[in-house]
Amino acid sequence: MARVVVDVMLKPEILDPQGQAVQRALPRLGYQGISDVRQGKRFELEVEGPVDDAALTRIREMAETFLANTVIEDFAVKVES
Amino acid sequence: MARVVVDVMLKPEILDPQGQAVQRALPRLGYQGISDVRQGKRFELEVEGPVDDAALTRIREMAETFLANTVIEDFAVKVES
Amino acid sequence: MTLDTVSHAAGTPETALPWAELGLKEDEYERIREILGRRPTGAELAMYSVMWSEHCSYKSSKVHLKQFGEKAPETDALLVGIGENAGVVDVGQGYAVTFKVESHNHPSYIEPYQGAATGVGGIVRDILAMGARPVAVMDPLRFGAADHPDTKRVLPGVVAGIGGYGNCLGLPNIGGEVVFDPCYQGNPLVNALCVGVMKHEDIHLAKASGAGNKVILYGARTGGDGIGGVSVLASETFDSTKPAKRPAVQVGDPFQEKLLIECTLEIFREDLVAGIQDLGGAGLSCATSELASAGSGGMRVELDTVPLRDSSLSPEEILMSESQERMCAIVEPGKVDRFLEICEKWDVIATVIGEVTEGEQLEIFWHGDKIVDVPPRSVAHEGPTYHRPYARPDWQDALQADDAGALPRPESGEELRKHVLQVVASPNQASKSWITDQYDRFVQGNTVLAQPEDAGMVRIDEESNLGVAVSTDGNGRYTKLDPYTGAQLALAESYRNVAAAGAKPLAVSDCLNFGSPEDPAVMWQFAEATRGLADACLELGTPVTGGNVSLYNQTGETAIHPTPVVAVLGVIDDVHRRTPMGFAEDGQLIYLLGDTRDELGGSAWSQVVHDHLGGLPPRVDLERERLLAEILVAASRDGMIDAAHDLSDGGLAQALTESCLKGGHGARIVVPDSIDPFVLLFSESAGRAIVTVPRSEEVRFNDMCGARGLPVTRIGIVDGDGIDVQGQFVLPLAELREAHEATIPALLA
Amino acid sequence: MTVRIGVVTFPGTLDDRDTQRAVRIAGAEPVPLWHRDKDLKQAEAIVLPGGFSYGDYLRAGAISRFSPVMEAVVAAARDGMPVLGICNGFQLLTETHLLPGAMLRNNHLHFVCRDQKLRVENAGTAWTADYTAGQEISIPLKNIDGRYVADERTLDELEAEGRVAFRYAGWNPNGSLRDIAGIANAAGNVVGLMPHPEHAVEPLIGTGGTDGLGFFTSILRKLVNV
Ligand SMILES: Nc1ncnc2c1ncn2[C@@H]1O[C@H](COP(=O)(O)OP(=O)(O)O)[C@@H](O)[C@H]1O
Ligand SMILES: [Mg+2]
Repeated sequence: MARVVVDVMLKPEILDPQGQAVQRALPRLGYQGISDVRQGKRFELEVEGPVDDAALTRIREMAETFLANTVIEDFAVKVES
Repeated sequence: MARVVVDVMLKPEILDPQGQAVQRALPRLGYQGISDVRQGKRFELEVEGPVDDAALTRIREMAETFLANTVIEDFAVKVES
Repeated sequence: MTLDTVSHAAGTPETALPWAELGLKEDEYERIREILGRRPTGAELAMYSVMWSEHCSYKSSKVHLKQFGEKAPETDALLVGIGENAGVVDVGQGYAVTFKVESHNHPSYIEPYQGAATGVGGIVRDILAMGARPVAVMDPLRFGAADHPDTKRVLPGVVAGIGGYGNCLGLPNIGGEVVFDPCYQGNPLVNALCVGVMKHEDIHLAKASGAGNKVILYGARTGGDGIGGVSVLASETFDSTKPAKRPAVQVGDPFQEKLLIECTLEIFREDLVAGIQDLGGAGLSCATSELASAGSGGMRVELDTVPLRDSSLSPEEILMSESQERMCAIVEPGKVDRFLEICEKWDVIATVIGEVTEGEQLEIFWHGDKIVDVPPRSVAHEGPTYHRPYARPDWQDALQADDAGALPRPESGEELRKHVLQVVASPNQASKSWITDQYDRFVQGNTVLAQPEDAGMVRIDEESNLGVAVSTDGNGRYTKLDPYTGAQLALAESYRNVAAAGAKPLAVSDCLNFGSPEDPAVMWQFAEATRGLADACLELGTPVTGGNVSLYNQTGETAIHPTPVVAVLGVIDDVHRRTPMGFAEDGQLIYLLGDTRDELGGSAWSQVVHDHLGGLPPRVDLERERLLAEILVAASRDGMIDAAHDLSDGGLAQALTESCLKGGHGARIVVPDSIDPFVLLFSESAGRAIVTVPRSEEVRFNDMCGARGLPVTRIGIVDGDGIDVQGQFVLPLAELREAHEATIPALLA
Repeated sequence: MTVRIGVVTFPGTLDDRDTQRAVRIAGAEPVPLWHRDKDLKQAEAIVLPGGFSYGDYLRAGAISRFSPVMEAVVAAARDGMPVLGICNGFQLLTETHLLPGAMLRNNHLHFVCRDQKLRVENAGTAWTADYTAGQEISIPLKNIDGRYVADERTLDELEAEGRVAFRYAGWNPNGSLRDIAGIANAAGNVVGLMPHPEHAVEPLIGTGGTDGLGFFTSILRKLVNV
């Protein structure tokens, strides 16, 4: 069984209130030197069968139509060892 | 400027209804062969200055005390090129 | 990149600008050149194009909306009328209430969660800008067919967005509507209403006066949200290296808005602003030009001081950005420090971006260079006006001739029972608690009534128990059959709902959702509906205080049903006298108030049982509505009734079901000889309600109705654990409940 | 002398004014505390009210936990001051580890607002003395992150020590383990629960019941009797 990870992040030009809240809190907690924080989602999919090109194409399609709304989000698909 | 990614996932023994909802929806959308889905968070931190051991130690500490609640979540810290 | 300054524009008259891509017509562009005496700069073009859009200028609708002012009833209750961010109504004891409905239809189709969330955010800022503390929200919604796969995408997202934003602001959601119809498949309607409360002396207006006063922008940083259109200016004409695509959808930050609310209320308490305006559609273009236009002088703005989220934004984009959670205030110089201090307390970014001037022009500078120099009124208040052609569509006659009265009717008690179950279980008539349970209705601790009651009601004074009630209603099916009557029915129903709750109806806000104004048939529907609504408001004595128009709700050639949504605000002196809808006590008598006629055109029964839309909607009798409301309010004040429920779609069958299930008591109904049981149960005649009367009050109640000339019929008694229509059928409450409550979760959960 | 009960407001707190009203109705004096306050202004007990502090971004209570006022509250709680966390306040108490476990997204993933039945399991805490053990009360519930979780050992410990203060009755609205709606610390001075007693203190308003008033009268009686 292989694991495929889909990372979904808000597009850079879109406001990310969650990331901003984290970033604004960091100095108060004593952490300096982080100039930006973005918060997104990580999906770990356990894939039955081989993760070949066909499977990846389908997962990319699933990410594009379902896991992400590409009006406001970008996504990346990665195979984990 | 370097990017450090912190992935935060629910511990395996904790019920993840968001991941389950995704998994349940997949067959309806025509995707077969995904035996499990877990949904977590991904933080992208833009770090000013060098990402050396000291910086990573501090980020790990930040993840442990703040970005994740280790009662329920595991985390992983990665440097992105 | 060369900056297109005013002097540059004056020296380069031949430069072509992308006015057509920005949605301007050739004659509109010519008018801009005429107003300015030169070609506009890119920034000026950006401002005019967005402010002269249908959405901001009401160019197709304003010739019709005028009637709301022209036909406004005489009333002392209206403190601020149409034209401001929202109207303000005097509710007594020194209190004023402001309320308004707005639409966020299109964005909610593209990104349901964020589209709906930012819709709530926008209307809340409008209410806040009047000087009021927002105290409740409502959400009239329309979706495509309940079983259509895309409804499963749109509805849960919209509901989560409304809840996610409103719950996080701490605003109780006290009512709304959910209606399904295939006509909304590609055009869901997401309307949002907000109510706010203030003291009379706290009313604030959107105007910039007093030369030397500072212009302060506060709230979120400005980003590249919602400037899809204007990016053509940046990318094609002036600088081709920029990203051409900017998102048309904005992401809301309800936490930021909550801070903005508390911060602004504290600023009001210390009387620190001379004028204030929220930033909504058209962002800074709108706020600066409207403030300046309504004020006495001019305004000067240093655009490069605006705090940005994205440093690559061009001046045109900054002017057009629709980033959420921002406000603009006019502040006397001596009060600026305290203003900024309060913002700092609430972690709200605030920046002086300009000042009010002696002059008459709105001047905007970018790093010292003048890029805008316009008469503000020409941008904000003197946009184009269209007299669009309209014509009664040729299909209207055939539609009205297709009489629902001719449909086959149930012929036995058993069949009647089946139809009752079918109607109360249909998606439009079924319980919406799966949806409304996702909204906080208790926060602020003043909610007296909330969904599924006829109207939402909140207490506004803890000492005196003064309260206000609001209802929103609209019926696209009725309005399709007859737009003039349909709009009046929407008002009548909303008015009746408020009265059924025990409150005296005072004022109206509306959201007019229609198809394309370029289609003469749609324009006719719009003209008829506004005429109907204005006439009815005059007759009922309830002025329109403000509202919103949403056009172009159509897919290809097919428009949605014309859907005017009407909100009525009422006042109740003591919320202890409110009337709930649930039957609370066995033995109380059930009275039907008003006349029941054979009226089934556009009815729920015709839709559910026969999938039919045709004929005429129920008749409107506004004099009767007014009488009914007076009786409902008087009976509640004098303690003659314990429950009341308005009759509308689904008729008596639906009303009885809801009152029985809410109260957990059954009803024994005796069909009067004069009326057919089917008509009694399913007719949707307007001007009706059911009430329960304790036996001790029966004589007094009958005397009051008799003296005032309202027909009332005793139709039964609260009793048992089912609806027993004698001689026809018995329906156990458990079976009714299952039918009524299982539908929506089964479709959506 | 009136009893002073502190009610903390964080940016994003929503139910602070309701909580102050409930304290007043019970007969005590509400003392507003701001998240930047470093001292507790002679309050004798503290309520952390509901809402979405810092938007509940990251996790409910995760950011407000680091505010100056919480340093003071945590220290006072360790010294025995009565602290009640309602909803967001409960989430905050778990984030500060004054109470064990954690709160997660409801198992059905929706915000849920309803009248909820609870069984009072422990009527011996500072905040529950006016109830009787086993009593069923009905108060509003409204949250999206209300699913209580802890590991088995912690749960067993809570049960064994009688620290499960409230259980959902009739219906578990969010998948909380062992139907837990609220818990107490070992000393019984710190109590957290998800439902909102401050919304059930006046007839007519909200769900119309007054079952929540007992929280505020319990603490008042305890402090007066000290
Ligand atoms: N259907 C309508 N009925 C009554 N007034 C309306 C209607 N549509 C718009 N208005 C009024 O026209 C003015 C401008 O509306 P709008 O531009 O939507 O205001 P805002 O930008 O503050 O939301 C407001 O006073 C609004 O109340
Ligand atoms: Mg406005």
